Amino acid sequence: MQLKIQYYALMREQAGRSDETLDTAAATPAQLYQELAGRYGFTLSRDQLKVAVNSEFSDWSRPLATGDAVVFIPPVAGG
Amino acid sequence: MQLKIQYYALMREQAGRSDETLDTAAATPAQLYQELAGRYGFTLSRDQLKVAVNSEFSDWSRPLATGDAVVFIPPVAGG
Amino acid sequence: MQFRFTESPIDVGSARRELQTLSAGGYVSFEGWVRDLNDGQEVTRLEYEAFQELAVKEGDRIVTDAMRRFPIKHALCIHRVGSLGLGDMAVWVGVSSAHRGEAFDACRFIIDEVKHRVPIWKKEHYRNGDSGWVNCERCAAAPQHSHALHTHHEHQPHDHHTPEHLATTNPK
Amino acid sequence: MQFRFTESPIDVGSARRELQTLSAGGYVSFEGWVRDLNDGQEVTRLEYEAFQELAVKEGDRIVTDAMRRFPIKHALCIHRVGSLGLGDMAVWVGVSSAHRGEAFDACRFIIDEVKHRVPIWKKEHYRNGDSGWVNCERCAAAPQHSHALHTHHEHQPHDHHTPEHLATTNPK
Repeated sequence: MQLKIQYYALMREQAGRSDETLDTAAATPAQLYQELAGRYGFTLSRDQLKVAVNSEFSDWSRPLATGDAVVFIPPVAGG
Repeated sequence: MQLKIQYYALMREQAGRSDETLDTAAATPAQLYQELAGRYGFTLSRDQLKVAVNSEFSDWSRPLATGDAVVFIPPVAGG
Repeated sequence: MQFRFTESPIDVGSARRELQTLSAGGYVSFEGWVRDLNDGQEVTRLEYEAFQELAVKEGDRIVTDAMRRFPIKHALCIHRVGSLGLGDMAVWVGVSSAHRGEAFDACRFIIDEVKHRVPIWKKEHYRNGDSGWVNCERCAAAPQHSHALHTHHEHQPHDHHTPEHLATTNPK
Repeated sequence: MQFRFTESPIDVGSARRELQTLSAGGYVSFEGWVRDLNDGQEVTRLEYEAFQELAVKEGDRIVTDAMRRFPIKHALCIHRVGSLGLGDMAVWVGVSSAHRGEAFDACRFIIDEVKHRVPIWKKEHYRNGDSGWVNCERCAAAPQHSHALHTHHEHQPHDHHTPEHLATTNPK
């Protein structure tokens, strides 16, 4: 399954990229995060993040479909 | 005793003047207001007003001295 | 002077610059605008007048009090006097502080106290040709009901101005 | 759109004009300024970035929510992204309403929610050469203490975004 991932802020720096298109067997955002955290050594634990799929906040257990765009959201700090 | 009186807002309109210098026997702002209310028919009762003497808020029973400047202060409406 | 009057339109850009400091992370401002309806009456214009000598002292006391109550950096209030049309700005309050909560609290405190305590009056002119001094006309219409009407007014006796104030300001 | 991003300085004059209406008697604005000190560290500049596609939706939901909760006339929030220096304005919120109380409440509600919910991040650069993503670096330094550190963060799970949101926005 092909997914599009975008990275922001600390996670962009730790991944060394802003986005990528990935072939993965991860069925949910939770599984995808586990896979990517292993690859990039993300220091933020999953309970510190939110996740968005196709530009809307999502559940970690939502089933992913090919073509979905996934964004992990570190603690925000606007204003 | 000579006092200087200034009038504002509704009281200016009812007195028909902005200020005047008055010879009076009134010993306190309370007595002065009674005298002027009789002369000009002020519609505001004394408990709706504050009074200032020499540009500071004052007690109604403060003794007045010649040359004092007295201002009666109708309900305010700034902003 | 942290409280001022102006007879021309309030220059917000220049007033705001007086509050800027690199240690401030938040800025809150309030503007009072002349609106077209008050108490169900269609307003066409307003006239503001003030007992300026006392008003600037009382306004300064309010801002000084706000700076003592809230950990803010700067605060300023400018009130316009004269004839104002619909949409015109009658009053501006600005506050800067390290954190935003205090700026909100202080700004609200200042405008509440200014409306309550500072000797400024406004006369509304209505579309039907009538006019009236706000907070005064109903007193005038029915002075015998003044106590009942008082709940509708912002004018209340104050403990702030007991005679100890006079001790320092009265040369007598 | 009641929530917008800009890469250039926020034009307050033009934003404020969008809120003007003759039925509004009060206007409250908040500005967030880059200050020289945060958590005891001397800041020299900031970089803001946002997940804009989601951020504008979430920002719009906040302003819409404010208009539902408070009887206000208009509200708008503009957030800057990119590199900012000391004293620069990072965010602006403006609210107009008939009476001032609601404008204060709504303005504060909007900035609180924006800081809490909208996917925007800032990296602080310090005089000593260090830099860090605000609310992230301490998590990163000691992820095993993340629960204890959470009390220090503004980032909390939200009930706002349960899957019913997705039903309308996800074409799947």
